Amino acid sequence: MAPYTGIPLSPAELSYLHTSLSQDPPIRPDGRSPTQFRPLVAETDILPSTNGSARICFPDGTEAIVGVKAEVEKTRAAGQDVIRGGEGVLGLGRGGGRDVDDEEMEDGEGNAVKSGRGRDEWVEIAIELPALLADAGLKDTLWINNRFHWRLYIDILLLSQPLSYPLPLLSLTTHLALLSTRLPALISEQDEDPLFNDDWEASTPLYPRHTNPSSSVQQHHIKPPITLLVMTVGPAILFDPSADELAVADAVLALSVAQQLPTDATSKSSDQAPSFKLIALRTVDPPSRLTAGGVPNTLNTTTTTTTSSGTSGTMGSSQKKPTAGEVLAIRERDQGTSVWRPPRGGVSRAVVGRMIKAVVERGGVGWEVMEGLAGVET
Amino acid sequence: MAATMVLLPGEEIPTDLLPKSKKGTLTLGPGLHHTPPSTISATTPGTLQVDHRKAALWLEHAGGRYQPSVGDLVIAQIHHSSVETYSCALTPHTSFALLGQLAFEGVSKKTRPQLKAGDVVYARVSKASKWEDVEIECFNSATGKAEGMGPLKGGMLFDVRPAFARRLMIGTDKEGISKGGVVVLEEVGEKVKFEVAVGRNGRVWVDSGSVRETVLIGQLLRRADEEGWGVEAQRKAVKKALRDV
Amino acid sequence: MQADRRRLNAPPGGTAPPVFATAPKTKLQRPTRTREPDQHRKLFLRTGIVPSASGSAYYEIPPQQQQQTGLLVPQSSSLKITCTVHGPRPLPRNAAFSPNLLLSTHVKFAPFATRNRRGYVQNASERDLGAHLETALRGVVIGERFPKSGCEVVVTVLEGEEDGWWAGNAEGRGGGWGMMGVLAGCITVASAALVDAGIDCVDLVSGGVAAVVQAGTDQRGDDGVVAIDPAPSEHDGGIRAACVVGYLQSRDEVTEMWMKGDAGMRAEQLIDEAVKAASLTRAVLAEAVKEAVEMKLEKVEGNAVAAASVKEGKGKSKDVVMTG
Amino acid sequence: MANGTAKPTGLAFSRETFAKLTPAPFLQALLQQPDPIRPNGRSLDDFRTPTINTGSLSHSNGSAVVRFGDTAVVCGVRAEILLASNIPHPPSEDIYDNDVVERLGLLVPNLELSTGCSPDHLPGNPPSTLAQALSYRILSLLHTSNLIDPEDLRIHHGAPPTEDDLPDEGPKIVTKAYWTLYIDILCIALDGNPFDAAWAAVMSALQSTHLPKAWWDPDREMILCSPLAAEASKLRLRDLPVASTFAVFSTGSPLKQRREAESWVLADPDEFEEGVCTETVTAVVMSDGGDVGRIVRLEKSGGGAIGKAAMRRCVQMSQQRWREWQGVLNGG
Amino acid sequence: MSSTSIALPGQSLGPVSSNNVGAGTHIHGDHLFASIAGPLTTTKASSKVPPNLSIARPTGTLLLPEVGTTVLGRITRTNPRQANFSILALGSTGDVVLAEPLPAIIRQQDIRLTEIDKVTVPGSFRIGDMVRAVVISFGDERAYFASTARDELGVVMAVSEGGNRMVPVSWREFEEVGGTRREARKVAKVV
Amino acid sequence: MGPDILHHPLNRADGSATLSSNLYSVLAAVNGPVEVQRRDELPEEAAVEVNIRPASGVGGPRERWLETVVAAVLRSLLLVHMHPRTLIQITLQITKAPSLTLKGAARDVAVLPSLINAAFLALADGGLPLRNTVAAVLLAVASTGEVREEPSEKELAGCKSVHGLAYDNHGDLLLSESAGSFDLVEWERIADQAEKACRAVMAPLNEDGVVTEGSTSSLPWLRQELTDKAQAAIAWREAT
Repeated sequence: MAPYTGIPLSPAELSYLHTSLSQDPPIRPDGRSPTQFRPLVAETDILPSTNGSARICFPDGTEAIVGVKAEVEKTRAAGQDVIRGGEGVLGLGRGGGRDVDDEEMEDGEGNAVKSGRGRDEWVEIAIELPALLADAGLKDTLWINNRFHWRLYIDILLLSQPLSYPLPLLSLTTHLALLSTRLPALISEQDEDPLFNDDWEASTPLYPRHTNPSSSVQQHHIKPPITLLVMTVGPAILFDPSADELAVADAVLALSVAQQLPTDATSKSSDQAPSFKLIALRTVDPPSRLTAGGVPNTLNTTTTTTTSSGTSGTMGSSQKKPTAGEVLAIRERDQGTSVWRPPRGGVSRAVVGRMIKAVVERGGVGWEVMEGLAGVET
Repeated sequence: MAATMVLLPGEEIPTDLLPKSKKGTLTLGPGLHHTPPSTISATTPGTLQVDHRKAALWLEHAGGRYQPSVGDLVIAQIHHSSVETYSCALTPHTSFALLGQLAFEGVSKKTRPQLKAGDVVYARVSKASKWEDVEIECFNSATGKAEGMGPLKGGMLFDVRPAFARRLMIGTDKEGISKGGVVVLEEVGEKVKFEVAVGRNGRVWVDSGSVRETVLIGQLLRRADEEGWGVEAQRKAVKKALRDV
Repeated sequence: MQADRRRLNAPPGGTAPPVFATAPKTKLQRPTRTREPDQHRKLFLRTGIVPSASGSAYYEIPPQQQQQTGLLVPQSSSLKITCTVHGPRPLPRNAAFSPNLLLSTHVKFAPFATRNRRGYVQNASERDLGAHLETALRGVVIGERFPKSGCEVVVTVLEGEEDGWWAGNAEGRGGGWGMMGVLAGCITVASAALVDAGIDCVDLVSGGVAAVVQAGTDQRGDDGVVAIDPAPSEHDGGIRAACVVGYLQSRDEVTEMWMKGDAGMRAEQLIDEAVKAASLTRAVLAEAVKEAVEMKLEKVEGNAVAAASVKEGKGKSKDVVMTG
Repeated sequence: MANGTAKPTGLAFSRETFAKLTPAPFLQALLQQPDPIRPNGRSLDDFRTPTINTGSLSHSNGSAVVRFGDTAVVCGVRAEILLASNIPHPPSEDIYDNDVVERLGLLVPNLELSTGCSPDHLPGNPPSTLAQALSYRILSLLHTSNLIDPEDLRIHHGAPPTEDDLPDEGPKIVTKAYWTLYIDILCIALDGNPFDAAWAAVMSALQSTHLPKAWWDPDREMILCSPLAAEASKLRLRDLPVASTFAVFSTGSPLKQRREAESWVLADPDEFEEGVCTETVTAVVMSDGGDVGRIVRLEKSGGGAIGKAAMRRCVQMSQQRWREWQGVLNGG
Repeated sequence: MSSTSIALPGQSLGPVSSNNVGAGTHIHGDHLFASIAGPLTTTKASSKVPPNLSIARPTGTLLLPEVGTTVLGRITRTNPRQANFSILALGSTGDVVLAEPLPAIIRQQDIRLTEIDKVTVPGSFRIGDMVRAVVISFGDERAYFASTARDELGVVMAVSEGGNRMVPVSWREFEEVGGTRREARKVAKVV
Repeated sequence: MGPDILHHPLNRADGSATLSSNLYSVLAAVNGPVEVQRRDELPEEAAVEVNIRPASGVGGPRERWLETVVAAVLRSLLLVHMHPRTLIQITLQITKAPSLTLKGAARDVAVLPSLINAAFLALADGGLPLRNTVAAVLLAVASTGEVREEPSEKELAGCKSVHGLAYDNHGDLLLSESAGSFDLVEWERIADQAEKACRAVMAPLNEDGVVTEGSTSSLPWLRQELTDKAQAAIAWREAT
């Protein structure tokens, strides 16, 4: 990521923001609660020519559009029949196509194991969203028959300059778009060339809205995963941080969560809040590390940087200055207590644990967000 | 004129050709390079020219980019202005020459001319060192007089080869015949009234009230240069051109 | 792929990597993990390998002792990474004023680093590795001590971990598990190079990786074991989840954490194991750095004593007549 | 740290400082001594002793790591298959055999400098002019020296006779595909004279290159290879050219008389020396059947200090070095 | 010397209360920690002042000049207002050699202490001169600001237009060795 | 004989020339001294930049290599100290190249003399300060062992070794690029012949323009060209 510069806040402002956010409960500039998201504008099915689409606009002006397009594609199976003979052809080098041929060896005999037939390359996504592909269920629903599969094109468009880390916005929008995606119903038999019902009403959603226990295995009730941005300041954990808040973050995490598949099909997972699992996590370099530190009062008389060609040029004044060693000592002893100092070091494991918990726990933020998005009118 | 001597780069000037001077100092013009103690060699192919009176010698060479030297009269175009100076272009793609905001006749902080980008001035090279930017002025800093220099209003600029510009500037002998072998201006002058300023940097500024004539004069100069017209050819061309004015 | 004007290009016809046929009688032996789950592979680290750089280091996990298969294709992959640090140096002319050291990282695989021949220009995953590494290092350097200067951290992966066994089946492949092992290596080697360059850091950051690996081939029922420093090719059951950390032991903090996959209820344990791995690497890191410092000191002494041999070119130093 | 006789300016600089502030006078001072010793402690004719180890890269068909003092180069050779049917304008059958390799572009060397090997070559920008020039010199030298027998790169197939063939003639051999060698050279550390090191690395890597047994599979209509090392064949090199580079330090200046100029020829220059030398000579010597060492390539530009006599010395040193190297390379 | 203990970044050096922070160290919480790898040196502690702990880099101490550092560099360009130069080494005898030159500026008013109005840049420096100067501020986004307004500061080595080495003959002039040609400079007083 | 030369074909460039030998035609354009980009700026010298455009297609590594060689020669030829912190830019457009594809290095070496000669003429036309006059020749050693000066396309294709050398008017060897298979003795013979040839093309003329020294095989075309040009430039003086 390019170094995040141009933070409009002065050391004094940063220092103030940091202290107020470190309060318990933290005082956020816009008065939100730590777990509260900023109101966002969301709509789906905005692109008629796609199988599914969505648009989300954050209050800070960042906006994204996602379009999902599905196409039927012949499953590449070069030399498959030969391979049946038991002698395998193994790829060395690029040619991912070759590699997957081995896959055909296992289920090529036509046994009805459904899972593991999906392939990563069936989903073409503009930006790598953590763990979207990890969800095996999605890939398997793309399987039509032994010879054909759906290819899913997910085009993600960030309409605005990213003010901060854009991944959450993109993932939420993608989530919505996938929820609204429908595939035409198949009417052809077995392995013949697929024929589809052109009646849009009959089409099946990629992700069924409400779960009915009777449905067969091929329909899975997992919603696409989402990625959330979480930051810490001192003791506080804040969700959906604004650009200003990020400028004083101690640490920032991007967490991706998905619904937990009910361990046993009979569980009443429908009436109670579904459990969530963490499927991806990464630290994000907080812009706070690039902010300018303040000058402790003890040093204020002599500023060490003169961009304006002031009188400090003459030797006389430079004599009064404290030696570099003294400056260092003063700055170190201050430790950013009296003036702002960009954070050092990382985040403690315990805090990470708390952040994860806050997201995945039943009825946690992850659940809130998904419910919120599920509520979006289509 | 004696049989001209042509030198190639790196060739030394035979000592017997060097002018004798009382002070023992020689003035080296363009195209020559001095290696101590007393070797003088050519840096470009050209014909050796010696001025025994001034104890000066140089190589005559037709082409090449203008190299400023102190005292040259040049036509400069303002590019932008900063606190104390204007930055002006003498030749394309070379670093700008500096013109003091107050380097004009009888101006003060308040009365100094307000020049904007694109304006043209007739100026004199006042400082030319390979180490610093060239400096020019629009008045003789010794006398403080403009001596014909200053902003050029209206008119048009025409590019010619620096060598041709020099010929234009050599002036005329007592019979009023151009020494540079360029008679275009004189010829035209008999029919049309116009103002002209020639810069050593290969720029000629022409202004006769009408655009048509101005362009015509410019074209004549250009072609005289590029097509290497002799005096007669020039006269013919001028007559032909003026016929339909 | 269109021709690159600045490089010598492949023949117009385009080439394909060789495709191997498993000879009838040879049985492909998949490498298996012989060490304990909490045991790290032996690793080699040395600093100061590129004298013209401010700091540099070389990191290697040698290939595991492998049974002679007589195959051309390597059974177990190894890890070879070099890193150079250039800086603190003046910022590029176009750059704006920065009150801190502007750290920039660049990770690139050599074309021959992996089974699939790599391109010459950075691809998305390499750029992402760079971003991860940058996050890991930014937290550890004391930037405000080098105002308006930059620091380039350049990592070249000569040999990279595979995502799975080259001949393995679907589960072992993809998922980019190899990348996580590489990142752990990058963090450690870059940390060594930074210290070698003498840039102020709050701690020695070291990289560590752990994974939830499937014991057997069948997915269902067992929730696998957590193993540190996994070599993807060794886990035929495949890897369910993995986590990399950049760990500051003396502060018990992480500057970088990257977790992928379904760790289920084991997320926390996975992190702890990754941290354990990082602590193990730190020991090696500290050793290498200390060694380097001692060697430098000896050299400095050597020069001071000026008794250095002519071979080092110091001998004549007294005779040099200065001509300003 | 003061050393050297104090100057009127009262300057007393350490060696390193002196070298940094005024490189040329520093070098001149050292070279003007009765028996010149270069800043790096070598004498004028000293080459750095190379260390070579091969086959260390597991994903390459052949590889080598070569160190010349503080210049280190890694070279990996990767073999891929070019199907004859994919060649746009197949060369005519009668093409002079040795030209096949060049005409089809079966050798693809690329040298990478932007590995952070020195502060002047940081990544993020396309290959520098230097990198491109080096890559091309290596390619051109590979072709000129006819190192590789095209036969080694051909993948043949005995096509079964078809009815339009004359009955009596057996299966005719056709070239179904060619091996293409991607020769990637990474400069890991740079302290001058990258060419000699890179070339040595290429030689060693090619020497250690093994190509798998490959055949045309008519059913799958593709080339298949055997993974067995036993069946793989070693690439044969016809010769072992050795490159020797020299730099010339000259005090000549247009401000001084030509006769005043002094110059010294420095074998295998390092980064510092290259910085103050403009003129260079590279001689590439190979056996070409004989045992004297014939010249296959001779390059000199950047000045006029080296005349016939100096050139003779350079070539003779190169031939000497070539003899020594036969051992090193064959051993390595 | 080899007996000195070597500290590594992150190594605790004891509580802040009883130790003074020195070069190459930093404070985290209430403890002093090492921030570079190198030999640890402790100054004598007195009754009132706690010992000062500092760590030296095995190669030279500084990586970048600080305000007040004496530097050596070469003039790269001049104009009426200022002279640009590249800092090549730190310390009055340049003991710390920099890997890459740092851009610096000597403004016209910082060339000399006296007669600032009379001093001209071309009359003080010429491109190629080797100067000794002292850093007076971190300067603008690009260049450090340096000054030669002290006797021992100024041009220490110069080459004449004729390409010959020169030696100082006065506080304002250099002269060609074995020649008569003189050129004006801000001469660094011989120390 | 000697190549066909056209002086100052381009009016916009400070200096230009086209040179056509039996193998190659090159259009050379020179601009300078002009403003230099900050990163290429040399405090005490002019930077020399050479751009080479192949007869067909865009340039690649081969052209970059040719550029470095030509630039090295020109840098040693130009008085770069006279224009510090400026740029001298030379563009060489190859307009004609042998039709029959020559083998690698032969093709590389063969083009160099034409490039050098064309560049020199353009620099001279542009009046840029030159230290010396330079001339370059191409020699080929046939399989029979005999040496061919300015060989034909066919001779080049079949030869054992190719040599491009450049000498200045002081007899200094500024360029020597050889490829093929040869030994020291052969090269020295080549060098001698090349020096003779180079001196010949710049040999002084006497009144009736007959060569006074050098091989009879080549007339002093270089001096002839430059002399005629210089005299033409002052024609107007005689006219007045």
